[in-house]
Amino acid sequence: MSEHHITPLKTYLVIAGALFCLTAITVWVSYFDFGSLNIIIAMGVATFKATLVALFFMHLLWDDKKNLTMFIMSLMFLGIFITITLLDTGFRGGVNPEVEYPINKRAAFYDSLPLTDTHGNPVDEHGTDSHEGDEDHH
Amino acid sequence: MAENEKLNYLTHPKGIMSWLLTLDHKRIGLMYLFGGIIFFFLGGLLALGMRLELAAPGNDFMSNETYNNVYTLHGAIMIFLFIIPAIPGALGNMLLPLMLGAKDVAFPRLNLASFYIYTLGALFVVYTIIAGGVDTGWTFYTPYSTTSTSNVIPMTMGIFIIGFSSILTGLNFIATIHKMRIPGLTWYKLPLFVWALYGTSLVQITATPVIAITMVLLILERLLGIGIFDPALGGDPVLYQHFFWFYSHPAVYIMILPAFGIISEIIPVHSRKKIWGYKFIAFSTLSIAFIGFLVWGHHMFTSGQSVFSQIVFSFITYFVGIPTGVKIFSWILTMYKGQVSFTPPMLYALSFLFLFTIGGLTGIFLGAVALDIHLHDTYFVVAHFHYVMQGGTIIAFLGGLHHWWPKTMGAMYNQTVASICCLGVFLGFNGTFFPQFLLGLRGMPRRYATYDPQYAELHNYSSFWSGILGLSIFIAIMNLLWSLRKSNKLDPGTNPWGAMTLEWTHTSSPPHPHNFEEEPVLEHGPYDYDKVIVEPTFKK
Amino acid sequence: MDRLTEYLFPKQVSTFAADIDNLFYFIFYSSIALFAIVVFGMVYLAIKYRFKKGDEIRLTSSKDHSNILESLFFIVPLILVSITFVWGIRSYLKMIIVPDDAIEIKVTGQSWFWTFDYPDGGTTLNELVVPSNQPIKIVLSSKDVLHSFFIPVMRTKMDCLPNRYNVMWFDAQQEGVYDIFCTEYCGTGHSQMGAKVVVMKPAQYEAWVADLGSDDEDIPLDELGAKLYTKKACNTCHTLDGSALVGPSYLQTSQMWGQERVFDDGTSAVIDDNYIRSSILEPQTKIVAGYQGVMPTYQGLLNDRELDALIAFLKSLKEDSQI
Amino acid sequence: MSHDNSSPDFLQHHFHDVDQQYETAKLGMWAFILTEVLTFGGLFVAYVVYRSWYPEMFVGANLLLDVNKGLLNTIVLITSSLTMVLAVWAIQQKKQKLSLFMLIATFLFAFMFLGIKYLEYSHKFEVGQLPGEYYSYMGPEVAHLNNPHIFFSIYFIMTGLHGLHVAIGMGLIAWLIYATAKGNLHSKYYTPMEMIGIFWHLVDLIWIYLFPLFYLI
Repeated sequence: MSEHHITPLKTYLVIAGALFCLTAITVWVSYFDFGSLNIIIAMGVATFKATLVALFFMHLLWDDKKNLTMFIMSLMFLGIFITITLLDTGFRGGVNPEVEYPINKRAAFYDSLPLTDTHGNPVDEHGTDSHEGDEDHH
Repeated sequence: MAENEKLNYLTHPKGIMSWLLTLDHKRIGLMYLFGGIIFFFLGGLLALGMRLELAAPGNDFMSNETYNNVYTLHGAIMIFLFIIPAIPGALGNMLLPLMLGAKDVAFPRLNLASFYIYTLGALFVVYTIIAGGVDTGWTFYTPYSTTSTSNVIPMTMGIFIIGFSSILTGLNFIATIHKMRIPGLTWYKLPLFVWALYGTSLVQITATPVIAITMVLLILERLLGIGIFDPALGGDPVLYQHFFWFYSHPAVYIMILPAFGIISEIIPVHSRKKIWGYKFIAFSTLSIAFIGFLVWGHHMFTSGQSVFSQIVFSFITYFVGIPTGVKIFSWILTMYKGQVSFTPPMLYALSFLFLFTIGGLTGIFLGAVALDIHLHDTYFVVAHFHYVMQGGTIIAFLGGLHHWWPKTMGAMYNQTVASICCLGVFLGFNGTFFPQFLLGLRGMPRRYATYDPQYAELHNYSSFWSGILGLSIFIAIMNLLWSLRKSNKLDPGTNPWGAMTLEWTHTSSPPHPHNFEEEPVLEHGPYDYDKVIVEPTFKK
Repeated sequence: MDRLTEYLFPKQVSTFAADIDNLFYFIFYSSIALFAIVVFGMVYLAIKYRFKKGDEIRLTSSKDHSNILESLFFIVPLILVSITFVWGIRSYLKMIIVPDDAIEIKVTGQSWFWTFDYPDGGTTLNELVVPSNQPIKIVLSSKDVLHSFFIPVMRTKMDCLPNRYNVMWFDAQQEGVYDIFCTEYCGTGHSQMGAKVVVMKPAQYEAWVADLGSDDEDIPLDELGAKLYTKKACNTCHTLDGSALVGPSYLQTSQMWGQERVFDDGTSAVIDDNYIRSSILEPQTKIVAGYQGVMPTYQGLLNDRELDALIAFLKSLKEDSQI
Repeated sequence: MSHDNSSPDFLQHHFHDVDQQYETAKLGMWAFILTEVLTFGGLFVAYVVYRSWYPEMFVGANLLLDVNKGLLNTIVLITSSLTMVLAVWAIQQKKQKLSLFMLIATFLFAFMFLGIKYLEYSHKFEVGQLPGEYYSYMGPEVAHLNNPHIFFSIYFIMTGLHGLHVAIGMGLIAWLIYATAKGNLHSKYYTPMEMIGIFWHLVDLIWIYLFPLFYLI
């Protein structure tokens, strides 16, 4: 039968270069706020990168198409899992609004957590030095 | 045929190590069978214990705590240690390479590893039992499972580990079916059991990783309180149910698809007739496997999931029913203008058709949301899934065991005893579970150790018949083992039923250690009873 | 049909019960028809084409499909399940869309009893009292694990989730006392977590609501205790005959009055009024050796007089006392 | 390759020829990749659901992660993917030594990845940004947000599982280095290297998603 496909070195280097560039782009873009587009852009770039890795580094482009089918199938089932679960979690309050949110939005253990500074050290907010504590992180 | 002096896998090579370290799929299959049967008996004893407690309304035989442990272990053992591994692990391993004309499965070492992973998982379950059991139900719903003081972690670890065994078996079978067929054995010439195993394997590799990660999250929830499933920490118990059923509903098809495969083998062979609608049965296997992934929410109709998902899940649920229904009609029509022999495997297959049809039809009741709200978590559900799991899978498994026993062991069992046991199983099963439909309709909730006296009569009836069911299964399996005694060994010959698939036509019973003395050449399709006459080598 | 319904189902009390039972009958009769075809076909073909003694093994028919039959197998069930689906959803929507004039009652599940909070401030345990011919909106939640609130005669049930509300409703058409079950497994006392729903005439209900919480003032303490024993669901876990259930029997505790009791951490204390009081209000602090610490706190569910009443009742128990 | 009729010692007895063995291994590997994707898939579902429930908390909490370390790790992992693929390329070209060198480079990059991860984790441990109930960080950025511990639970579980895969990958690559150095793998038989390569690229591929999900958006 056939010899295994041997990809030219150049292809690999080009793909790696593209991956680095796309990483740079996605980080650069993240400094701007496009609102809800943020997620779409980030996921779009990630998916493009993932496709490059799968097709070239993982050789799916040249492989038996069964393997590609297997990979696409995994994504399809993941898609099913996410979509159908969201049909529930995204529409709970559809008929009776009181079921939409949890009763307490914040877990009970937060009540006993002291405020901290950015190093995780507790800030005393009730004592005499509470003002100093506040000033610390403003 | 004279004394069979041929080399066979049972006796060659010899020694205990040659079994424990074997890479031979047939020996691994037998070891799976052995393990499965042990847990089948254990799960069965637990079931009889439950029926004994439920024979009367009060706590007459066990306390609430004991009962909760017993029913949890019954469910978990039967599902994870018996039904899921039994048919693919035992019969699948034994037969798949033989049916394909291959020398072994694609990855024999992985196959052995998969068996030992199963054993390791089973040890965790045994440890759980010794350490005092677990009382959460096999579904491990949070937050009960995160707060229960029983041994949730060892049990879920066991399930996590057994999951890997299931995944490895699945991927092994997929690679085997794709790549290990002999030349000329095209997809449409494969026995339908192979198609069934293919569908099963796809479900195994796709769904099982999700139960693995769910069990990890549950363990972490207990250890670290990660707050994903525990409402006290901001988590959502209904999300846990989504995770759990994303695996556990497809797992129903891991359990039932191989049973469909067995029935598709038994009926044409014992009716000596070409199977009705080959392509339909083959593709419906795949479509059921796929649709099975879209309907998990019908286990959650009273959980408080969104109304939108209730409607979607109810809608898709019915699409599983239709291909299954056409399959049943195809099996029945296979007998048309055939030559039907009422051998024990055929009797099991006919019982399967009867019982599974009830199981399937009662599923329609549960798929209708409004009605399910009344029936959910009552004995109606208990009866429904026993009709599917036991009336379907276990009956088919017993039928398959009787069908391939002469091939595997080279010995024929007493057919009269086997037929009587089949009748006992059939009657005992209906006597045990049919009353439970009525209990459910009247509102008897499941997982109750004690109950209101208004339900006593039906419970009592159910308990009585469960004894007959248990006894019949026990004698049926003893009858098989009895056939192995040297003094009364009946030689079935290579092909006692006159079947057409490669495992019957091209190798001795029991098979050669390398399956075939020379590579088989395909001469006819798996069900060509209209073209070729194959004489059975065993006559009563 | 009526006698069959009586045999198969509990009473039809809610407005939508009859509709759901009719949906059941639709599926039931369709299923019987399909099942009859399957079984008849199977038995007929198996017997007609059986392999008789003396038959020759021969080539059999190559017939393996029939377009008409197959489309029939496909279309008939498709029609039946389509009707079932549409019916199921229409009835379901009726079951979840709460009428605007409904009275709202809060139901809280807790291991292992039910608390009912009425709109005007009263509370009952394990006994839900509702007027007939009036939509009742039930807002469910749970204090600990999942429970499920099931009233068979109303044909409705819904899970109780901790930290989240769920909603169901019913409109009872017949006065009477009916069963409530917990149908989501919730641990040791799951099978004892029953309650009753009492459906009254509206006028009677008004009187009952007005009376709620005020009727216990003038009964002697031990009698009030005996009432509370069932009313506050103590009987789910504690017996009066000396046998151990989830918790120790009241009789045993009464007989040990003034003696030392040993706890699971090795400490011990004398059984007296204070011990009983703290066991009811802070059950997790001292757990009797040999039992699991599963009792919920009754802080806020019992006032001082009620606590005294329970203690008096417990002290009064004798070997032969019966409730 | 199949012109080699005398069966080579790496051909297992139940296969007809080398090609069948190679293709079978590859299909098995891809079936395994499918299970891997779905294992992580469960966690992605948890991420998506909680993000949809707590959008502000997620946006607030991801500011606590160190983008620079995440970016560095991304670069390290992509580079290691490149060296891995070059190792396979080199062995196909009969460049045994180059292949060995590339494998060692891959191993070192993997080690570097885990090192950076360690620094990141230890900082989180210090300030109390821990998963679940152990969470104690109430700094001004997150004090007003609901349940940031869930973000950190998902972060630690996903990156932890990913890190576990990196560690397993390192073990496998170490074995490859040994096998290549001994000459067991060569231009006619390098199936294990290619399979482990596919596994390694999957690890990279998952990180490609984890990086923006946790550090950027």
